[in-house]
Amino acid sequence: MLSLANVDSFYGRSHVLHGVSMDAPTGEIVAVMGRNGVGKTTLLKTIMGLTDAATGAIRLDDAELEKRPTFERARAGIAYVPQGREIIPDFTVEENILMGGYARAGGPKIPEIALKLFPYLAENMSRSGGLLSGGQQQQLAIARALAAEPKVLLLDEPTEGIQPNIVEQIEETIRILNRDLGLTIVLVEQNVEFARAAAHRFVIIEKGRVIASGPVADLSDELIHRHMAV
Amino acid sequence: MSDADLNAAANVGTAPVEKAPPSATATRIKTWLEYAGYAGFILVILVLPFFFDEFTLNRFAKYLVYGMLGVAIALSWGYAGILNLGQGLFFGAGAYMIAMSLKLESRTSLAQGSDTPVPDFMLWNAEPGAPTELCCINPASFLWLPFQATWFGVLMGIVLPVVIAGIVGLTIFKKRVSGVYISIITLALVLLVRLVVIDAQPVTNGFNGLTDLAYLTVFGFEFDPYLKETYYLVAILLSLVLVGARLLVSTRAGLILQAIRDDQNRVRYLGFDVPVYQTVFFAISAAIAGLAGMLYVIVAEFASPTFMDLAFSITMVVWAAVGGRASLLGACIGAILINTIEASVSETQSLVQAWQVFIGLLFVGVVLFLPRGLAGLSSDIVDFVLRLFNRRRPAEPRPAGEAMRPPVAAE
Amino acid sequence: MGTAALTIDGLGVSFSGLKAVSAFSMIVETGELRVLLGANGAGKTTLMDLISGKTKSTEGRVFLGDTEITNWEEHRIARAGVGRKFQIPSVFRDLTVRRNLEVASCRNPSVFANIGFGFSKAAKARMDEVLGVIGLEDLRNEPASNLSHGQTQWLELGMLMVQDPKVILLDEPTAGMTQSETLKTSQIILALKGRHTIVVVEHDMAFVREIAERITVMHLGKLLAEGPMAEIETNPKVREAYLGSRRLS
Amino acid sequence: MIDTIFIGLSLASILLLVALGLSITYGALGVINMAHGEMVMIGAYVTVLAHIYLGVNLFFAIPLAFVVAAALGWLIERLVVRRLYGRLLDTLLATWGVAILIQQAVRLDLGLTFFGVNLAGLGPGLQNVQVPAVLQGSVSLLGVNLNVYRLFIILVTLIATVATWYLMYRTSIGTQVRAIMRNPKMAAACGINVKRVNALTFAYGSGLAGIAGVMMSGFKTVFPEMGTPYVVDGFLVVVAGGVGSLVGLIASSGLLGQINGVFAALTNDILARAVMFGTVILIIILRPQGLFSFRGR
Repeated sequence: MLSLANVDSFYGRSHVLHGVSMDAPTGEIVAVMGRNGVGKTTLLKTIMGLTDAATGAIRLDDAELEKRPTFERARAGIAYVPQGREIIPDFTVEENILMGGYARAGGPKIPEIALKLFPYLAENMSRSGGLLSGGQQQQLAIARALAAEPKVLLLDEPTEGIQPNIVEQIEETIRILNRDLGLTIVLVEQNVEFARAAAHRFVIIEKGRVIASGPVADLSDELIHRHMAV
Repeated sequence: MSDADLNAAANVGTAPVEKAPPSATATRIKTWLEYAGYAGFILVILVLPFFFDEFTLNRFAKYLVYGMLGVAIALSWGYAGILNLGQGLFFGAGAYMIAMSLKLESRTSLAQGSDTPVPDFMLWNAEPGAPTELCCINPASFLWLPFQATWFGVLMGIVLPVVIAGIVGLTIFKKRVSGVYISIITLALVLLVRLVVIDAQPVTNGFNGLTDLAYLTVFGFEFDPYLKETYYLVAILLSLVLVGARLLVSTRAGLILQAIRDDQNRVRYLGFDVPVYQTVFFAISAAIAGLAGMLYVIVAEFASPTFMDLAFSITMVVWAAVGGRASLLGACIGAILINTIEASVSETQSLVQAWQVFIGLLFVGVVLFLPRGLAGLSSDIVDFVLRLFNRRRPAEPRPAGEAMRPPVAAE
Repeated sequence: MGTAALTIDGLGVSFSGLKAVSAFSMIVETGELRVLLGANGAGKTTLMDLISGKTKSTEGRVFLGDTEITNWEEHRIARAGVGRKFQIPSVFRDLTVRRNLEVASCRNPSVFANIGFGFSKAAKARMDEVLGVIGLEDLRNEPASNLSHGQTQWLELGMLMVQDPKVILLDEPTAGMTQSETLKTSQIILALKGRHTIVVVEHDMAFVREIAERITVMHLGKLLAEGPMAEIETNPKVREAYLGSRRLS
Repeated sequence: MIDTIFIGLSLASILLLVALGLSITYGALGVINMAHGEMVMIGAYVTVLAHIYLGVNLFFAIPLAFVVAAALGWLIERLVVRRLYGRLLDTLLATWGVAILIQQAVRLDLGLTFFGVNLAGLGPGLQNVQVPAVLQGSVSLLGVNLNVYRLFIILVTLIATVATWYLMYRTSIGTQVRAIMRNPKMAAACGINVKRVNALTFAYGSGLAGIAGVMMSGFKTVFPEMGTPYVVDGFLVVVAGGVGSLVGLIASSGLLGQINGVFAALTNDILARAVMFGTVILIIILRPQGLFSFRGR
């Protein structure tokens, strides 16, 4: 289980997260929700150790991660698919995937599951990442994360800015990864329908604080309208 | 790429430390201390002639010239955020301009068998049977003609650096060339000019530079480098430059300049034409360096392409870094201090070598541990003392006061 | 209705084939406070970049009053009367709060005009007033780098006040703020209202309700809806763009 | 004509050999290593010392110089450069200080002169390296006499460039270096130990400078200050070529080498260098990203 207890996080002098506590039980999908700019991305970056400073406890199973550098967190089993994907445009598809594998115990290796999930990538291993469409890049970013053979997957708005037909595929992929591989997934998502359908638990963030959380069944329309809608 | 991110990532686990704001009284005390620093410095350099002989004063005059270079560097680096690695170009330009005039006034130039003075080296290098008139000894010798008037050389010593800086500045700042690329362009430029000067041997005397110069004569007074008056010339001009530069950075334009250093894009959205501001201050810094070059020729009696060596230009930057890159006075004192110590250890050969080791360690140490230099260190010490003092007394009301906090190191 | 302060006519730009903003038109009346809404990537910040000259447009035109300012250099647009606050607050970190305001209150942009000391009585009074409005009187001699995130945002708003442009563009002025900070920000913005024409990008709906008159909603670089708050709230297209599966084309 | 091109080619290969290591440290780490020239100097002294103390010739000095310079580079990274990542201009100043220290270490026989000890091969004086007989003289090709040592330099540069290309594009460590270059945060999030890779990268770049130094020792006098011009040339080549681009590096050293060669033939060496500097200034002003540059993120 990935758990955060009383985590504060900072960029320079700006204090972005305030006393955030949350749990992502093994094998579950946790949807992190809230409007733009409330700290959802910062939450994932904090778990990964990519903000300027953070206090509080971050644990994955028995490992205490809060003092460890980013690469050790990755090696401890957390993989990160950032907003905007951040694949490396002049790396080939293969290199992009292998890059994720430095967190894997045995070193980089193309993960079978990624090839099965994303046949396009399997057929275009030597293409430059930058030439891929938005949706394909998203698949690539997920494949890169899978190359680490992680326990936990952090996904930041995986369907943002992607063609509608691909959105469904990606949503299906997330379900498969959770159901078939038993991956724990922390998912930042604005699509309420999908969050309700796929997630086990939810967390709503506002102004850097967790203001509601629980099993997804408790995610009422009232909550959504108060904290997410126009 | 940003490796700052990496460092930041490595810092996870510590929360930022909050610092109590300085009281208005503290900032006012610091302002007065800064003024006292300027006044004290100027006083010290003006009273030195009462304690030292002419020979020592001549040496001090050179260090004061280096101090002036420190001011030029701090102005462009600390206040404008432009790290000019080619300051030697402006120093050299100033030096050569006045040296050309002084060369023509020297006795040897008169004794070349021509109606008008001609630089001796020009005839040594001339084709056999070439004319001995300055206009036509070689295809470029006519360039020397206007320097027959001393005022022209002196004027050009400022004008040439300003014109070069103006052209270079407008070109690179309009193109939004920034940061390290400015440093590389200025570095390449000074080396380029150095090579051209060396290569143009018939007009510049190449590697040997211009030696055997006359004293600068103003209204019949000869500035013999070993006269107290010459020392005063340098000391007074340095004082004026220092005070002038300090006043300049506290004008509105100086304030906008510092804003440009902090975030030039934000300044554009306030309606200021950033390249023009940068160019103007770049040119002012060049003018100061040009003036320093001229004074150096007056006290050292030569101009040489070594003024445009890479090592010299970088060394200047390091003087300023040691003194405090963002403090005009600090950079000035840093330059003087390092050169004074260097000269006093240069008596013995092995000490000179050890001194070089020390200089190397100093560069590394200052960058790693004292990025704001001696000025930053003294500012911190003052802060520390004031805080000790404050702790013993109850908190005071905080009326409005002008802060004169030296800006933090700029990249 | 008054006269148009800002007219945007068919504005568009694309980055490597992707249309970030396309054929976008909007008229903002003088003295109006317009809120710009839209999901991530809807093109709001790009639109502000286009208006303020940071990004050059490939189609369409921008007018400030009657003056066309399309694709001018940033400082000329600013001088013409467009002020901007960035999403990531950008102030001069090494300068004190007061000096930040001083930079913004230099009326004459020329270098040589600014080689002089001090500011007019009126300018000083205005700065003191603004310090009061943004609540940073006590911190006037602090370097801006020592301010909290919220204070930095207010300082930038204060700089806009002394800069006194005709049109103010605000990009997420409450991003990263606490509830009470947000409240104060809305008060500052309401204080600006009337004196200036304002365009705000914002996500905090409580804040938007507090300040909004007319709302423009962007989606995928295009205009989706425009109207008063009540109308926008019930607009089905807007609801879907925000909450639904975003399967609009 | 052909000999001018050949001279230009050999000048280009020297530039490339020096710039190769600099390009890696600047491109991958964002460090302007002003001590790079001193690494070249160290390489040259390794050749001198290897001959005196080990009795081996220039060929054996190549791997030795690589190891010595790399080890020194690693040390510099650990002690100085590591604390300065992200502060580009400060790396320039601090490594200038390091450069002075290295020069003094050689000049002062590693400090032993203070104890009255002098080591043969070190000290402030000039040293000369005896080039193996195989590399002396010239061969005739298409009626042109080509200096064998210059050919050897071209060959070594070729090998070093290919090896660097292979290392960067075909090995795991190279992938890590390139990943850090493009996106250090994402690289760390992918489990790459950025600090360790950075140290190795710096060491490799320094090692290449060491090899360059061995090559220089064969046709130039060896002395403690010999490195400074190399760091300047190398750096200008890197910037003109486009940071992080091996193709750009080859192109710019080729271009600048040929310009240098042609102008040296037309005028003299001094003006040729001046023209080269002028070309670099123009390139930076017109194309600040360099001749070639990888597409930004």
